[in-house]
Amino acid sequence: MTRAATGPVQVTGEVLGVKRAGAFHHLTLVAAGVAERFRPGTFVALTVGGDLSQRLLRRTFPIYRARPTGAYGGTVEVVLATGDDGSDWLSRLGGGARLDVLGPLGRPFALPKEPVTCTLVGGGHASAPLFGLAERLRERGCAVHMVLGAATETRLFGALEARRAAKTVIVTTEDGSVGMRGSVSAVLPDLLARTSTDVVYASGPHGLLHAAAEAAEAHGAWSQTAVETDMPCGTGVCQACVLPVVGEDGVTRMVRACTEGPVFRGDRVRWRDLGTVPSGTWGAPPPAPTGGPAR
Amino acid sequence: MTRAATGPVQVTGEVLGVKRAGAFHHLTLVAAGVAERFRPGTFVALTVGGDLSQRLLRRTFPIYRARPTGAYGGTVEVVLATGDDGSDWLSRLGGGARLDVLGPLGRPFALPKEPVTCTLVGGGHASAPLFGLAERLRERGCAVHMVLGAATETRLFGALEARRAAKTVIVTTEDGSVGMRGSVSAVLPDLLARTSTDVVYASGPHGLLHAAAEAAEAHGAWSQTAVETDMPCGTGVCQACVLPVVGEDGVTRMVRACTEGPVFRGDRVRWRDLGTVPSGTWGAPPPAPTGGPAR
Amino acid sequence: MTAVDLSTSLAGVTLPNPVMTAAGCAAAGRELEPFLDVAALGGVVTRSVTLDPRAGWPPPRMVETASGVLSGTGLQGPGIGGFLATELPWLVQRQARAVVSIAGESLAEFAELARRVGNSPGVTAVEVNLGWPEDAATGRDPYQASKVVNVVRRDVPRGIPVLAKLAPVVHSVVDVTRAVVKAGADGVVLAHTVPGMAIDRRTLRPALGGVTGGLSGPAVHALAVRCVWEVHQALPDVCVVGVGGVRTGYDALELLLAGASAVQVGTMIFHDPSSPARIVAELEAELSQRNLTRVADVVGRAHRPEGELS
Amino acid sequence: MTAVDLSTSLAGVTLPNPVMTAAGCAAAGRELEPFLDVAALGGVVTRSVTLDPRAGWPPPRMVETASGVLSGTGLQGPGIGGFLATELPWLVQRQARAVVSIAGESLAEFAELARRVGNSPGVTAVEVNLGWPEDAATGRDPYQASKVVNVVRRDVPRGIPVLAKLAPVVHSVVDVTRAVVKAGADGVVLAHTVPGMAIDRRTLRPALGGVTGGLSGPAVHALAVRCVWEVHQALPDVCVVGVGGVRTGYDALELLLAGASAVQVGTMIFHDPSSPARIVAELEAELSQRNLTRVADVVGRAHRPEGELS
Ligand SMILES: Cc1cc2nc3c(=O)[nH]c(=O)nc-3n(C[C@H](O)[C@H](O)[C@H](O)COP(=O)(O)OP(=O)(O)OC[C@H]3O[C@@H](n4cnc5c(N)ncnc54)[C@H](O)[C@@H]3O)c2cc1C
Ligand SMILES: Cc1cc2nc3c(=O)[nH]c(=O)nc-3n(C[C@H](O)[C@H](O)[C@H](O)COP(=O)(O)OP(=O)(O)OC[C@H]3O[C@@H](n4cnc5c(N)ncnc54)[C@H](O)[C@@H]3O)c2cc1C
Ligand SMILES: Cc1cc2nc3c(=O)[nH]c(=O)nc-3n(C[C@H](O)[C@H](O)[C@H](O)COP(=O)(O)O)c2cc1C
Ligand SMILES: Cc1cc2nc3c(=O)[nH]c(=O)nc-3n(C[C@H](O)[C@H](O)[C@H](O)COP(=O)(O)O)c2cc1C
Ligand code: FES
Ligand code: FES
Repeated sequence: MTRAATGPVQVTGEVLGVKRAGAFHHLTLVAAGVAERFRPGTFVALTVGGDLSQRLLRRTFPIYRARPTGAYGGTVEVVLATGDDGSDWLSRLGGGARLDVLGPLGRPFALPKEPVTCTLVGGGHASAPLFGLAERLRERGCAVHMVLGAATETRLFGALEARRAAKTVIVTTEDGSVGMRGSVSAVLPDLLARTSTDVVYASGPHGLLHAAAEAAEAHGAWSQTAVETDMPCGTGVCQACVLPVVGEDGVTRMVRACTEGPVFRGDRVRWRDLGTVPSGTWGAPPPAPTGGPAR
Repeated sequence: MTRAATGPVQVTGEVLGVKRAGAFHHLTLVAAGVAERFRPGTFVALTVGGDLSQRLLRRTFPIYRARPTGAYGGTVEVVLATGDDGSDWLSRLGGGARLDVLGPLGRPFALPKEPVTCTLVGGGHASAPLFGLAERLRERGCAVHMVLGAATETRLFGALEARRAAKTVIVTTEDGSVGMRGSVSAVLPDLLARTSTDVVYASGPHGLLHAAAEAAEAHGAWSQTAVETDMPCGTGVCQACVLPVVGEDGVTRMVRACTEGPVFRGDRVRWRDLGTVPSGTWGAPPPAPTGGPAR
Repeated sequence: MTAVDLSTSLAGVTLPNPVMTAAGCAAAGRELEPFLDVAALGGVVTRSVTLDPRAGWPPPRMVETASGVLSGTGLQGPGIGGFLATELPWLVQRQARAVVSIAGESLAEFAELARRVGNSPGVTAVEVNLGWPEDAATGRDPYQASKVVNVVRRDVPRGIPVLAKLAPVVHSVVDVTRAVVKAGADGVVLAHTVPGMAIDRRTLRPALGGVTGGLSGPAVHALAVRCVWEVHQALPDVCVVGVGGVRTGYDALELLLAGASAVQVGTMIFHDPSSPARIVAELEAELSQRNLTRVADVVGRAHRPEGELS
Repeated sequence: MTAVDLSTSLAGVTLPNPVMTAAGCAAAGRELEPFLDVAALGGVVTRSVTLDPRAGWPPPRMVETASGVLSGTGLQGPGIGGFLATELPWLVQRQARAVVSIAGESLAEFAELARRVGNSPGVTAVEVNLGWPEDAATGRDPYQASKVVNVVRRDVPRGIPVLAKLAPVVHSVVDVTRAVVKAGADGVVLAHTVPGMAIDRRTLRPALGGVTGGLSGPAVHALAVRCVWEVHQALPDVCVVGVGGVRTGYDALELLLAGASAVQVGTMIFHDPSSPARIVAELEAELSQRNLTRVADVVGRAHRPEGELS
């Protein structure tokens, strides 16, 4: 049901197809209205398990590509990792399968008004949302450089596409199976300096985001980080996706990754305190957990 | 896992196909070992809902056909009615889908040793198990007559096949859309007399079974009735499928339809007392239900 | 299709239909705006409002279970000040029927919350969260529960019902209901989540930041039906709101048949943010196809002998 | 794969592995013969045996719920005479470890059941069903529960553990455990089903012949984990058997980590009669892939600070 012309819609999506992409799966859905509203960094929340599913929580995925029109109507594409039962179920779907789609959800990457120089940093399949971002940046005349990291070659996503999307592409793998051996943090400071990067955009595991934010800070660039975290509802009602973020007033608040994020300014997120409620947080400390459900 | 050469097996079945048959669906499964053990009146218990299913109870179906060999290996066929979420899910399966199959379960129809005259009475899609039965009876030289009843034409199953399977075929529908208007009980007494039936076999709703058992009794024939009832486990462990049946000793016991049945002598089942524990039943009365779960 | 009158009475206040959101599962309603019209629901129950702002428990705050979730958020929220300044006015402006859930840590806190909520315009009812804090066992112990209800009822104007929300895991939900009604509650909400726990596959330690949490969702629906049934059986004149695992119109109907005058939808909102609106439509269809014309006629109907119509 | 020692101690009796069937969910074991080897399980808990034969409640006795079932069978069974004449000898002959569940309606009945079971050869343990009858609330009330355990323990030979099976829906499962252990129980089984109810779509009346029933299956697993956790936390020396919603090897491991020395599989047997054997294999794999070599090392491990190994 759609009530606003902007903001998310809830529609029945139809699977166009699922393709393997290295260790990942690439799912294309027909979902009316989502692509039109898409901005890079936003995500979709998909139901899993089918009609008789015992899995109530949606799985959320940043949008990889969005095409408002096409032979089948508007489509959105996402990249799935396996290992979670819901994502595994999605990866086995055949064309024509239907699921409930919410999206686009969340705050997108903030785009620069000027044609500045940008470095995009992605980890594993979480690099997916960076390609749509690169396109929009290039449309605005920005110079785009890209760093893609992964544990090993099969867990790298979009390395080929990156060559089209970016001027410079650096690939790192922890096992050295392709590109440079090591993590993205080893190459970032040098790249930012070399390219005179103004804005760093990052999407990936927390460690990568933290490293990207620190490298940006050290270099004097802005950073925008898309935080990966469990999002039980994706719509802001459950309060389970919170992380400590420092506001303009200098006060730390537990904010929702799904609605206040998933994209945050990298210098605002208290990376070292993820998974905790740091003391001094607005409204903290609650009475210590007592072993009883508290609400 | 199979431990005994007779008795049921538990195997992963693969769907060969689902076809519509009037208001019903006809499901064919490849299920190694089930067909070899099949005897008419036995049933299979199928898991429903897929990998992430919230539906724990199997759905049980009498076996319609069993082919120990074939292009794909042994197959079993069942007929599904819609309306239950699990059966509906089964009816939507495509070829290649896999499910866990238990079978053949339950006691089959008892077969006569002599080449006697038999009348087979089926209601709706519950007539399914009668066709395999007719075949075995004819192999033994029995004369086979058939009565098929249903509410309306689309809820009749196997009327065409019946012409091959039986000498006499009478079809009744409650709305008169095909065959005689009315219920099978109206035609049975006359048919039994006319054909000098020795054994009545019946499969269908309780009312039909009751009528068949009474007509047989009045005519002086034996009857064998396949009782349709919810079977949460199908294997005899849950005690939820019980009905009051009179034993050889004249004592009524609550017996399990899945293991002591589903086929019972029609004169042994206390049709009027289904859904109750009649007073005088072995072990009755329990303390009156108190509103608390009792076990 | 038979036309259906969906209106119901919540302890004297008429609601256009019996489907509300459940406390803590719809924030303060605003997040649902893209997916449904909050004014078209029977009511919107806010997350439990505390006196002071609260940051809540550390994450993880929710794990998925079979047909349910286990959660412990620690009542994160802006406190009564923030709530009255922004969240309540939004609901009122949208013409939603706002049911304000309050959670205090002491009788004095409950009294102050009651006073401040009671003095605010546009409040349809007050729901007293007695399932928290667990250690004070207020929702389990008839005496504690009645003391809280007593102070709240005193400070909320007549005409605004006070509903006591109870824990389901008690000796006798009937005894607690009797006590809170005697203390002035205009109705009870049955029931809160069931205490549960899960262990993380990786750390092999409690999966939730708060160690134990509350189990909710369709998994526990049968438990909610039983609580409503027991209370309506023993105390047929008490207004009961049923909550727990409502996913479909039939689930809502089941609670009404067991004796609830209204129902709440919680966990299913996470699955489907438009579900409360869908459930209103499905409930209407369930009644219509059975030729039942009024919600009022089905409340408690499962207690009547089969075939008996009213 | 690391080799794993699956053996465990059930209040002093060694079992080859910690996976048993749950009372009332495997009849007396024989029906599972086509699907698994009963001797390869940790133990087989029989349905609760009563003194006299019982016909049980009228059907319907079971309804499906989301990821669970609601059931009330009314303890149908042949009575202790029939049980000792045919069912127990079959288990003994098959070399299964027979855990006999008993359910009496009075202290005298419990005593007689204990005496007759205790005098029979081949009994590995006795499980006292205190979740029934509900109206006597024996499984909920520490005093009632301890009286029952007391008479049973008196009549069962030393060396045969007496396990008290408790209801989960109580103020404090710890208090009840403390009471039954003081009364002589060698361990507790946590927990019985959760009282619930469903209403039939057609009749709009209670769906079960017994009106209310017990909710079981994966839906309630988190509740069982929490009960085990609480008791092990408060009483780390008490032998606990965990039961509720075990479907996979990881579910079994979760109960062990929370503090159980053994686990039982109930409702999942209806879904999959070979599941107890599958769960033994899966548990072994769960341990092996984490380089955990002994079941004994994981019992209660979730209580230890992260990273601490023993
Ligand atoms: C900005 C962003 C980027 C992301 N990038 C991607 C991506 O491109 N592709 C991708 O596959 N995933 C991505 N994720 C993660 C994705 O949303 C799911 O969290 C992920 O699919 C869950 O699987 P996992 O392998 O991460 O394992 P986990 O998150 O560890 O999941 C394991 C278990 O967690 C539970 N679980 C899973 N999802 C949820 C949930 N939403 N809420 C509560 N519990 C849950 C389940 O019980 C599951 O069994 C991203 C999330 C966000 C918001
Ligand atoms: C001998 C015999 C003959 C039968 N004939 C056929 C046949 O040929 N084809 C056919 O489709 N069905 C047949 N059945 C019935 C079949 O086994 C299922 O019971 C049936 O598919 C369930 O759907 P229903 O339409 O009968 O509705 P119901 O039985 O009324 O089912 C409605 C609800 O009951 C519950 N339910 C369903 N199955 C079970 C169960 N096993 N235990 C507990 N609760 C349950 C579910 O919650 C479901 O939503 C037969 C059963 C037996 C044993
Ligand atoms: C994430 C979450 C937060 C909740 N917060 C509150 C709360 O603040 N106050 C309250 O009284 N109940 C709270 N509840 C309980 C729900 O209102 C409801 O009683 C329970 O979830 C059962 O209903 P359901 O199965 O429809 O979710 C919360 C439940 C969940 C899952
Ligand atoms: C049909 C059924 C019958 C049961 N019978 C008994 C019983 O006779 N005695 C008993 O102590 N528990 C009985 N129980 C409870 C189970 O042993 C077990 O405690 C409960 O079902 C939770 O475990 P599960 O989720 O694995 O089923 C029964 C449960 C079911 C579903
Ligand atoms: S995922 Fe529910 S509030 Fe963010
Ligand atoms: S279906 Fe379980 S005993 Fe018959």
